[in-house]
Amino acid sequence: MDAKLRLAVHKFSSCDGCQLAFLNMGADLLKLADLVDIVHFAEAGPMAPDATVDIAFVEGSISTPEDEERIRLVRKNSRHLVAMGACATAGGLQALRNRTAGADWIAAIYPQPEFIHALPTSTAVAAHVIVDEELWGCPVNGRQVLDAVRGRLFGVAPAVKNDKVCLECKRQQSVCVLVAHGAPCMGPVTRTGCGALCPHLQRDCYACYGPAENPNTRALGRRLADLGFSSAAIARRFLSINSAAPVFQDAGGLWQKGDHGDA
Amino acid sequence: MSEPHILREAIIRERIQESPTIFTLRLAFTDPEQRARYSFQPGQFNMVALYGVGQSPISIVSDPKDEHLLDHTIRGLGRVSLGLSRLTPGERVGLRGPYGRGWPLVAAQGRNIVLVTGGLGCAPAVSVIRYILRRRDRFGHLTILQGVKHSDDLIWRQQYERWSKLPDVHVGLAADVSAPGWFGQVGPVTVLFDRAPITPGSLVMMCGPEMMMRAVVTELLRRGIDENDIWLSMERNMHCAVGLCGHCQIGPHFVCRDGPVFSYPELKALLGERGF
Amino acid sequence: MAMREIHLCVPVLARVEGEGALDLQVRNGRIETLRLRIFEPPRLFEKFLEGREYGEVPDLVARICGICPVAYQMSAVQAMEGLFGLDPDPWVHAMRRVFYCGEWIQSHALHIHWLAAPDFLGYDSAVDMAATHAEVLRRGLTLQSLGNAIVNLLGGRSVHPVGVRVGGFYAAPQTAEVAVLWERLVAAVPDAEALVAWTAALPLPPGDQDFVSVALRHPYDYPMNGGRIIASDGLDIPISEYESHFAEYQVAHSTALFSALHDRPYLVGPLARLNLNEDRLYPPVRAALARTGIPFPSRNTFHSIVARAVEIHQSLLEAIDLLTDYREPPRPAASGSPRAGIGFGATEAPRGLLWHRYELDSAGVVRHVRLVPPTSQNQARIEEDLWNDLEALGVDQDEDVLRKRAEMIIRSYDPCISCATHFLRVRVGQV
Amino acid sequence: MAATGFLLRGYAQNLLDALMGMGYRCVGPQVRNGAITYDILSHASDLPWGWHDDQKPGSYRLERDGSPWGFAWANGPQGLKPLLFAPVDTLQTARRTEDGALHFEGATPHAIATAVLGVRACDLAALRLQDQHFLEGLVPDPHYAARRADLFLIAVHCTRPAVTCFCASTGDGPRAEHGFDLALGETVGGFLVTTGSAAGEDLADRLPLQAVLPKEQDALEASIAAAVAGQQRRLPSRDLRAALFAKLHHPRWEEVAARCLSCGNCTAVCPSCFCYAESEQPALDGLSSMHTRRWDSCFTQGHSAIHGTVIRSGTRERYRQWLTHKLGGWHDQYGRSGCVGCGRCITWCPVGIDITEEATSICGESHV
Ligand SMILES: Cc1cc2nc3c(=O)[nH]c(=O)nc-3n(C[C@H](O)[C@H](O)[C@H](O)COP(=O)(O)OP(=O)(O)OC[C@H]3O[C@@H](n4cnc5c(N)ncnc54)[C@H](O)[C@@H]3O)c2cc1C
Ligand code: SF4
Ligand code: SF4
Ligand code: SF4
Repeated sequence: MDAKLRLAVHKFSSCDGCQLAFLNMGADLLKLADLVDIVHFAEAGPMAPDATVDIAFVEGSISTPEDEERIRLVRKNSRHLVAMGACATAGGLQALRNRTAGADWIAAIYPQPEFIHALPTSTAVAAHVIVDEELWGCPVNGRQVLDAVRGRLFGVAPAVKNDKVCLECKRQQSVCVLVAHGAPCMGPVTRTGCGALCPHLQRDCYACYGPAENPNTRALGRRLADLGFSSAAIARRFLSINSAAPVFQDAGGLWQKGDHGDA
Repeated sequence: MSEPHILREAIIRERIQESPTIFTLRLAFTDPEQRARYSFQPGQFNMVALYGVGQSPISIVSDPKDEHLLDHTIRGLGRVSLGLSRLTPGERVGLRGPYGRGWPLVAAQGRNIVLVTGGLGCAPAVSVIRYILRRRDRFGHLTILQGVKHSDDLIWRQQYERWSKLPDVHVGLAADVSAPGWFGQVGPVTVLFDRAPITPGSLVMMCGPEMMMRAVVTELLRRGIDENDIWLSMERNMHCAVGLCGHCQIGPHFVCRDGPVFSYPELKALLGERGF
Repeated sequence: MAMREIHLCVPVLARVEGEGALDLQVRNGRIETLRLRIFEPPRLFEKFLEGREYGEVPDLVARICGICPVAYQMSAVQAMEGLFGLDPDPWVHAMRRVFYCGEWIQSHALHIHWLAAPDFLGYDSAVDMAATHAEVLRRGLTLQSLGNAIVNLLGGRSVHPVGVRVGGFYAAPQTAEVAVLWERLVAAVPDAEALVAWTAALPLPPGDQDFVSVALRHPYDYPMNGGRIIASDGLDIPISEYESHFAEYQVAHSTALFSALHDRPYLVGPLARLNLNEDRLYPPVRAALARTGIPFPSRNTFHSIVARAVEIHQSLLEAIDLLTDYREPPRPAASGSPRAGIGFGATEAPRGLLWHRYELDSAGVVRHVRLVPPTSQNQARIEEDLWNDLEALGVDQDEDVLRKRAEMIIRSYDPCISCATHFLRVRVGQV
Repeated sequence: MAATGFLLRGYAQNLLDALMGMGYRCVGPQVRNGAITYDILSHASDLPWGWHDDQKPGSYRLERDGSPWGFAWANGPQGLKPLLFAPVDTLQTARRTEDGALHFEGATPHAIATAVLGVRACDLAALRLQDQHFLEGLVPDPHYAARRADLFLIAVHCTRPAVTCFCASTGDGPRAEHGFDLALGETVGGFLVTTGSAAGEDLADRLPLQAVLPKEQDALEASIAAAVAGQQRRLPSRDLRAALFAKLHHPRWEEVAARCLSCGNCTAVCPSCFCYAESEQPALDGLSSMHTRRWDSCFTQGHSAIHGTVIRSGTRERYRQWLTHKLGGWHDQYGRSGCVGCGRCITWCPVGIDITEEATSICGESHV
């Protein structure tokens, strides 16, 4: 029998919610601990931040000079690096500071900003090192994490999951909240994976899984404008959890300028 | 009711590395009854399943007479095919098939046959070559023209050499880019046409990249081949292989059910049309 | 006694949520410096919230903390509704308590089993305990997953749930799903009761310190999402007066602000809640607690783990109670319109008092936010506890012993560094 | 078609009781989350009495008008499709034993005999198409077949089509002509009942039917005629195959692609669309794996991915695939157009793209 795969979970700037995809998986977590060697996962106990591993899950965005160095080390020590969650794949909600002068904010907020060592931006892991697999979502769920681990155990490439939330919404036979209620649903431009939770609860998707493939942000923005939403409100739909994902960043930027995208 | 999706277990009897990325799996159903029941026509394909990962349509390259062994020559490209490339003899896969309409072997009887293939497009054609060579008296002259992007991509080099020495067989090899020592011609596969006995009345079978096939068809028509005598093997994304899932359509055709081998007139309108 | 210098540095604390560190310097048998260092980079949430419409706030504040998103959502909607003069139906109030019970159960079960228990049983992690304590872990996982299931029922998922809106919920659960969950909850009651006894029987170190407990106090419920702020020193104020009594300050070693009540450190969280609200527990929970023989109020912070088990028991019974004879409401949320002004919200997150203040304009757009999470309130108290406890233990002990003890103390507070650092104030010291 | 009897509105529950007495689980229209959707139905009082729908491209609203009518609405977000071609369906499970051997097992569902109340003519036409696809092809689909086997269909003639409906132009409605066991025509006092099968006659025998008065029959005919006259949309022709394939480079494809979200809602709500994707869900321990199919759409990237390239990478190609298939390729495959004129793809398109308008623009006829 081959040696067990070695697994690490690293945390950067984040809310810890994606790590809970592990800690909330119940009996599967014990099974996982049986199948692989969890060598580093500070929140769960094992500590070996500098160990070399076969698969490293990285939660959080890169937002300090130390983070920049540490992520390079993690990359060097990991055969397969998985960026997990909106912070790691797109910089997270905290990347909203990238749009303004982040350093000024810190100065405005802290009486002694010199104590705070933070970069002016919060960026995705892929902006710093090569990423082998991305799990989008704020937060990712247990299914995504288990599939990633299972894929490594089988030794196969990650499956591509970039369809839109709408398709999953319809498979669940949820009534479209955009069409039936005029809600500003982001499902038509948002990546699948959550299980279309929001429309299932009869509310608009707010794009926490980031952009889907081939998204037509322009057409959706125009539709929201027809429904009576202001340019600023439409801009905020894009500039939220995944504001630094390029597609949303561009769309949000245009609407923020009041540009209706018709030019 | 039969369940068209149900896989059968097959064992890898042998694994042959054909080129750095291409390999052949020699498979046999483990259930003797299934083995006995199974028969196929050249040009048909199987769905080969990598346990827990997925299934891919792969042509059968063996001859139907090699009853107990089903050869599949695969290029390691994506999730399933790269995963398959790591399997070793003795390991198991899932298999279902055979599917689709194979080469027009009845129409081909007594005719001169021209096979034009490009890249790994040669896989579905190999089965028919073997078929013809084993039933030599039923067919006329056989011309085999194979083009590759780079001369290093050529697989089955010895086979081509062996075939080229047979009576009534002409083999031509071309590479867009060649390494030193290349014994074939340089250029697209159509550069082989001048030396090849391509005569009106021949039946042409081809497979390979669609742009290549389109160029070849134009050349064939120019040389007086009847369009009804041109047959092409097509590839599309496929999940069910039985005409249900909708992925493999080219216009009104389901490649899995109506093909993968089509006559040129069936495809004429859409061949090379981007998006179909 | 030999002269000894110790520099103890625990660069990353294991089994705490978020990343923090501890620096300890001892000279001549006395502690010279002791710092709970929180270096997790700030995420500047208060700034992002400015310019957002009130309706977006519940989804955004959830992201401050993956472990207690419900608490953030509940404090936020309370603040908005208070400002708008919106009083949702009893159904909404009941379901919010159910929702919150789910978070308490999942968060406490996670802390007890994954973070704290290995300390008392001599393991490095819960995974290592699996072989010898399989049954305990199974019970813990069952409770944790029940907590998640409760949050899922109303929120779709347990981390950053999507069901909450100002005024109530986006959708009401269907009677059939509630019935299924209800059965599971009832079946777990013996587990919760057994967990109380089990935590009390752990070899918890003794401890006796004088500290001030701070928690909410409700006229008849165990405190969760309503009530006044009280303290064991006699403080009793409405939540809107929080800023007149509690002050924050920045220290060089932490990206989270420290907090003090009348210039003193204080404790928030399960132990503080139980110390101040034992009389609000359900009778069967009080009885189970009495059977442990531990007297409350307690002056031993290691009793926090027992308090967590007690709160799991309480939350489970309360969720069962509130879901008995469940009926779908005519509307899952009350609607109202925004008003300019300042709204306050204070609820009891699993780790303690979570206080919010929002200043909105007349269109309901956020102008200003202040969020005070439990962990930053506990920071000063943790340092004080460490100082007292380690000196009592004797700093001439082996470094390893000191380190283990220090980590154990820190963990018993269940600090959540993610929360702590997402807290930022704009005008420090001007309260 | 003359009705065989009249059922007073007050006896609607008898209809359900009779069906349940015949061993069926009843499924019928009900108001849920702002739309009329099909769900298990035991009480006739749960039918959408007094509700009507207001549909527009990209918009659907329900209104209560206090009328006694139960079926004075056009259609909801789904037809019969999800009942038979399940949105998510496990086809097979695989197990791997320690010696590496693989064991495969089918997962054909045990379907429950179901009666569906309120089926519209367009949905019956779509059912016919789905039957052709799933049952009459190379191999019948056992999952669809199992659910189709014990299906009892109670149709209702449409008397209040939506603005988006155009079944008259496709020849599929608004009157339910065939394919049902029983058909109801709603008028002021109740329902005119027509039987369409032996099972339907059996049901009719169990109902407290009264004789049909000529004026009731006339009223029904008049309202069906009005429903035909009231339809505002139409396709330029019932066979656009040649016209569409001749216009593969029409600039309109580009133009519609700028508006289209490529979200797949049109294909998901279309009662005849049949594409699905298969995938594996291996268990964490690797000892077993489920093989599942899910509704797919020609608007996804995966639909046309091959050898690491995507044949239809842009929305222009995807929309063109949909339209040329639906209105063109189906003629070769199933002998008619794939569109039954239900208008769902118009209403439920989040940006309100209108198939009749696009087809008309591309095929070069003025939009009527
Ligand atoms: C009739 C036919 C015969 C073929 N014969 C051969 C052959 O002999 N040798 C060979 O190397 N290749 C052959 N191919 C191509 C081969 O099937 C695809 O390249 C292969 O499926 C891609 O699989 P993957 O592992 O690379 O991709 P993945 O992305 O891992 O495929 C995953 C799944 O997607 C579907 N899928 C994705 N791409 C394709 C695709 N191009 N075709 C079909 N399904 C797809 C399948 O359901 C598969 O399970 C043939 C294709 C067809 C249609
Ligand atoms: S509710 Fe949202 S996700 Fe669902 S179909 Fe409508 S737009 Fe798409
Ligand atoms: S529907 Fe949208 S916002 Fe809601 S959970 Fe899914 S991706 Fe996130
Ligand atoms: S194409 Fe549109 S109108 Fe036609 S049947 Fe499908 S959903 Fe209905």
